[in-house]
Amino acid sequence: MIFLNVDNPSWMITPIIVPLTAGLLCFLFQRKTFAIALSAVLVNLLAACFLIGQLLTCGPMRYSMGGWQAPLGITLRTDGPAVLMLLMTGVTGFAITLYARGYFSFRIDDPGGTDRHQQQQRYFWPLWLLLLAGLNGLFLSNDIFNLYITLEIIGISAASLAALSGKPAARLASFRYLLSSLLGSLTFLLGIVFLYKSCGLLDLDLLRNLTENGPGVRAALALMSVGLLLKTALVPMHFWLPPAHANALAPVSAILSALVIKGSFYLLFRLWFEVFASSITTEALNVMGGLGAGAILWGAIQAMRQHRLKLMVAYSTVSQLGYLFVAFPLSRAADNAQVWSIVIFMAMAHACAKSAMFMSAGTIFLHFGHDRIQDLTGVRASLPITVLAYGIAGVTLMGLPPSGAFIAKWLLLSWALASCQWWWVLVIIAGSAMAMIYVFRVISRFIVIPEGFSSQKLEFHSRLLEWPALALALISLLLGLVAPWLLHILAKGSIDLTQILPGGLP
Amino acid sequence: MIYPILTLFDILLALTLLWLGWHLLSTEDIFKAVVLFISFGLLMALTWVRMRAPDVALAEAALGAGLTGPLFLSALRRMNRVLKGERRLDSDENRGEDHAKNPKPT
Amino acid sequence: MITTLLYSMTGLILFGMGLFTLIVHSHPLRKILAVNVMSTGVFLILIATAYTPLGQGEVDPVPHAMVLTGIVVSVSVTALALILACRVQETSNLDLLKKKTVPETAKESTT
Amino acid sequence: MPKTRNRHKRLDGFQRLFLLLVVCLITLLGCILSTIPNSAPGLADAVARLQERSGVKSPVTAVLLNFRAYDTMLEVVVLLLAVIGSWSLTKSPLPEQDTDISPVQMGVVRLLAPVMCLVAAYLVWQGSHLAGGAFQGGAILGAAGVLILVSDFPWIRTIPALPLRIGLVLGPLFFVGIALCCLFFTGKLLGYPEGTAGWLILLIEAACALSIGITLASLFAGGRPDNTMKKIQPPAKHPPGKSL
Repeated sequence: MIFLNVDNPSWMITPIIVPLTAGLLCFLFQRKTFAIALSAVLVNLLAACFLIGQLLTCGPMRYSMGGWQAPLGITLRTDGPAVLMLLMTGVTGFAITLYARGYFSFRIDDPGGTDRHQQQQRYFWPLWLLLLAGLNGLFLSNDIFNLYITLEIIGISAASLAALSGKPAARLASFRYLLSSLLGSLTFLLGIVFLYKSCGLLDLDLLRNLTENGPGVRAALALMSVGLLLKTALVPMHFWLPPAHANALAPVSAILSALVIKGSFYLLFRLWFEVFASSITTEALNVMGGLGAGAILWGAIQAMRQHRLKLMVAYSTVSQLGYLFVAFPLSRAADNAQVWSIVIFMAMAHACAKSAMFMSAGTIFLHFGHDRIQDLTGVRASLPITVLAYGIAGVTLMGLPPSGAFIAKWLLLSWALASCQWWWVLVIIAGSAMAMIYVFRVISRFIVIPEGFSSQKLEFHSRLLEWPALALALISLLLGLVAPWLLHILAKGSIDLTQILPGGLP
Repeated sequence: MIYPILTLFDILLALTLLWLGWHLLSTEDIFKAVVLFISFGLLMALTWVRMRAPDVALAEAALGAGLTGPLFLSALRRMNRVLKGERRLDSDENRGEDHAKNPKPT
Repeated sequence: MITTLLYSMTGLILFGMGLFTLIVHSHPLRKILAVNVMSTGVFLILIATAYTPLGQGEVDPVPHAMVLTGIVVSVSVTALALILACRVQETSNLDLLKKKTVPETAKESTT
Repeated sequence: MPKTRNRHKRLDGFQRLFLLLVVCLITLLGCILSTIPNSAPGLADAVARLQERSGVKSPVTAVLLNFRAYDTMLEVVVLLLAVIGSWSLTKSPLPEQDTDISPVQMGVVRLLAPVMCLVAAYLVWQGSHLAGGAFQGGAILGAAGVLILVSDFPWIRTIPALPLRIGLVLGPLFFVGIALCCLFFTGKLLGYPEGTAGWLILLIEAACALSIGITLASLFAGGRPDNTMKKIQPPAKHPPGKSL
C-alpha cells in the first residue's frame, strides 16, 4: 500500500473529497444526514491535523491532479498558511456542525412549523458540506481557474444557505448576496482572462516565477482584487454583508461570518503577497490599508448603533475585517512569514470568536424569541454558559491578551511604530475601544437581572446549543498561548522557491 | 482575397452584438428584453463558430438559447402571476411568526 | 490579430454595459440579464484571446474548456438567481396579499 | 458608443456619475487589453503534445475530462448545488390545470423528445473526436426535459423524489467514484490507468450528461418535487390539507 505512506502528497485531497462525497450522500439519502456530516467534518479535522504533521515532517508539497504537471494540469499544494486555514475550517466547522445539530433539533422539537424546519435541516447539510469542500479546495488549490470554480461553489452554497431561513428579509439579502458574489466572481474571471492573455499560464507557482510585470498583469491583479474585495466585503463594498449575515439561521451566520469571508480574503492575500508580490506598489498597499481603517471605524460605529444583536455581530464582522487589511501597508516593515503570521492569527481568532458569538446570539434568539438588545436583560440567569461564551468571544474581538487577536494587534502596533506610521496605531486603538463599547453594551444587558425576573425557560436546554460556542470562544482566547507553535508551522511551511519545478512537462 | 469580407463580417457581427446587448439591457419591457436575450444567445453561438470554438457554440446554442431563455420566460410568468395576485399558496411559506419575533431592523 | 482585438473590445463593452445595468436598474430580472451579458462579454474576450486564424496553427483549447465550464456555471447560477428572485417577489407581496385575502391565509396557516 | 442615446432623460446624478465611471473603466481596460502583446504562448502546444496520451481525439474534451478533469468535477458539483439551492427555496410551481395542451403540441413533443435524447447520446459519443461532449449532450437532454415539463404531462407530477435525486447525484458521484478508483489503482486522483482513459472518459461523460440533463430540467421546474406524490390536483387555491 504505497499510497498510505505518511509522505504521500495524495493525502491533501482528503479535505476536499471527503466533504464533497458526504455532501452528495447527504443530498441523496436525506436520512442519517447528521451522522454523515459529523463523520465528514471529523475526518476533515483529522485530515487538517494530519496535513500539519505532514508539513512539519516533509515540508511544503505539491500534488498534480491526474499526474499532469503544472502548466496544463491542476496542482494542489500545502504550505503553512494553507494548512492553518484548513485547521481553522476544520475546528470551526466541527463546532458549527455540532451546534447546527442542536439548533435544528431544537427547532424541530418546537411545536408549530415542524415541516419547514425539517426542510431547512434537510438542505442545510448538503449545502454546508459542499461549501466546506469548496473552502478546502480554495485553500489548497494552486491553479487560478480552479480557484474561480471553488469561489463559485462557495458563493452559490453560501447564498443558498443565507436564504435558508425563509424569511422574506433573508431571501432579499440572499439575492443581493448572490448578485454581489456573482459580480465579484465575474470581475475575478475577467482578471483571469487578462492574466491568461498576458502570461498564458494558470498555475500560481509558474505565475510567480514569471518576471513579466506589464500593464496586463497589473490590470489582472486589480480586477481580481476588486472581485475578491467585493466577496470579502471590505468597506465600500460591504453593503450586502450585514443583512445577509444577520437574517440567516444562526449556524449559517456563523459559517458565513467565520469561514466564507476568510476564503476570499485568503485568496486575495495570497495573490498580493505571494504570486504578484513583485507588482505591488506602496500606494496600492496604502489604499488597502486606508480601506481597512475605514472598515474598522465604520463597522464599529455601525455596530454600536444597532438595536439587534445579530446585526450588531454582523457589523462587527465588517469592522474586524478591517484589521486584516491594515496589515497590508505595514507589510513593508516585515518579511513575508511575519505578514502571514499576523493575518493568520487574526483570521483564526476572528473565525472562532465570531462563530461563537453568532452561535450565542442564535441560542439567545431561540430561547427568547427575539434579539432586541434592549430587552435582553437577565439572559445570564437562563443561559449562563452562552453568556460566558459571548463574553469570552468579546474579549477576543477587543483584542485583549491572551487571545490570538491580541498577538495580531500587538504585531500590527509594533510594526506601525517601528515604521513611524502612527496613524494606524490610532485606528487600531480606536477600533479596539469601540469594540469594547459594543461588546460591553450587550454584556451589561445580559448580566443585569431585573427585579421579579424568573428564569423558567430552561426546559429547552440543549447542550449542543451551548458548549460548542463556549469551546470555540475558549479556543479563540487561548490561541495566543499556542502562538509559538503556529509561528513554527508558518515558518516551516514558508514558500521555498527552490521547490518549484521550472515549468516542466512530464 | 477573403480577408476583407471576413473583417466586414466581423465588424457587422460585433456591432449587431453590441446593439442587441444594449437594447436588451435598456428596453422598458422585460419580455422584449428576454426575447432579445435569446436572439443574443443565438448570435453568440454564431460568434463562437466564427472564433473556431464549435464546442462552445454547441453549448451556447443549447444552453443559452434552449434553456436560459425558457428559464427567464418561466420566471417572468411566475412574477407576473404574483403581480396579478394569483399567488400560489405554499404550505412551507413563512407564516409571519418570524415577523412577530423580529421587529423591523432600525 | 485585428479580429482578436475587435472581439475583445466587443466583449469588454458588453461587460461594461452589463455592469452599468446591474448597478443602475432595480428590476431583479434585469439584473440577472445584466449578469448574463457581463459573463458573455468575459467569455468573448477569453475566446478571442485563444483565436488564431485558419491555417495559422491550432486554437488553444484550454480557454474553450474554461468557457464551457463558465457557461454551465453561469446557467446554473442564473437559474438559482431567477428562482430566488421569484421567491423574493412572492414573499415581498405576502403582506399586501394577506390584507386582501384574510380567510385564505387563515386556512393556509392550519397546516 | 450607443450607450447614452436612449436614457438621457431619466438618468439622475448618481447614474450619470456611474456611467462616466464605467465608460472610463472600460476605456482604460480596453487600452490595456490592446497593449498586451500577443506573445503569450498559451497552453495549446502543451495540449497538442500530450494529446495522444489523453485517450481522446478532441482537444477540448481532453482538457475538460483528462488534463483538467478536476475543474470539471467541481463544476458538475456547482450545477448540483444550484439544484439543491433551488430545492431548499421552494416547491416546484409547475402543476397547473389551466394549461390545456393542443394535440399538435403533444405530438410534437412525443416526436421531438426521443429525437433530442438520441441527439444528446450522439453528442456525448462524438465528444471524443469532434465537438460535443457531456455538457452539450446534457444541455440537449435538459432541453428535452424542459419540453416535456412545458407540455405538462400528468406523469411528471408523480415522479417520486428519490429516483430524481439519484439521477441528479449520479453524475457527480460517479465522477468522484472514478476519481477515487484511479487513486486506488494508479496512485493519482483522476489519473486514468494506461489505455483505459478513453472508456472511462466516455463513461463519465455519459453519467454526467444524464445528470446535467436532469439538473437543468429540475432547475427549469423551479423547485423541489412535492414529496406527497399525490398532487394530481393543482395546488393553487385548494386547502393544503389535501396535499399532505
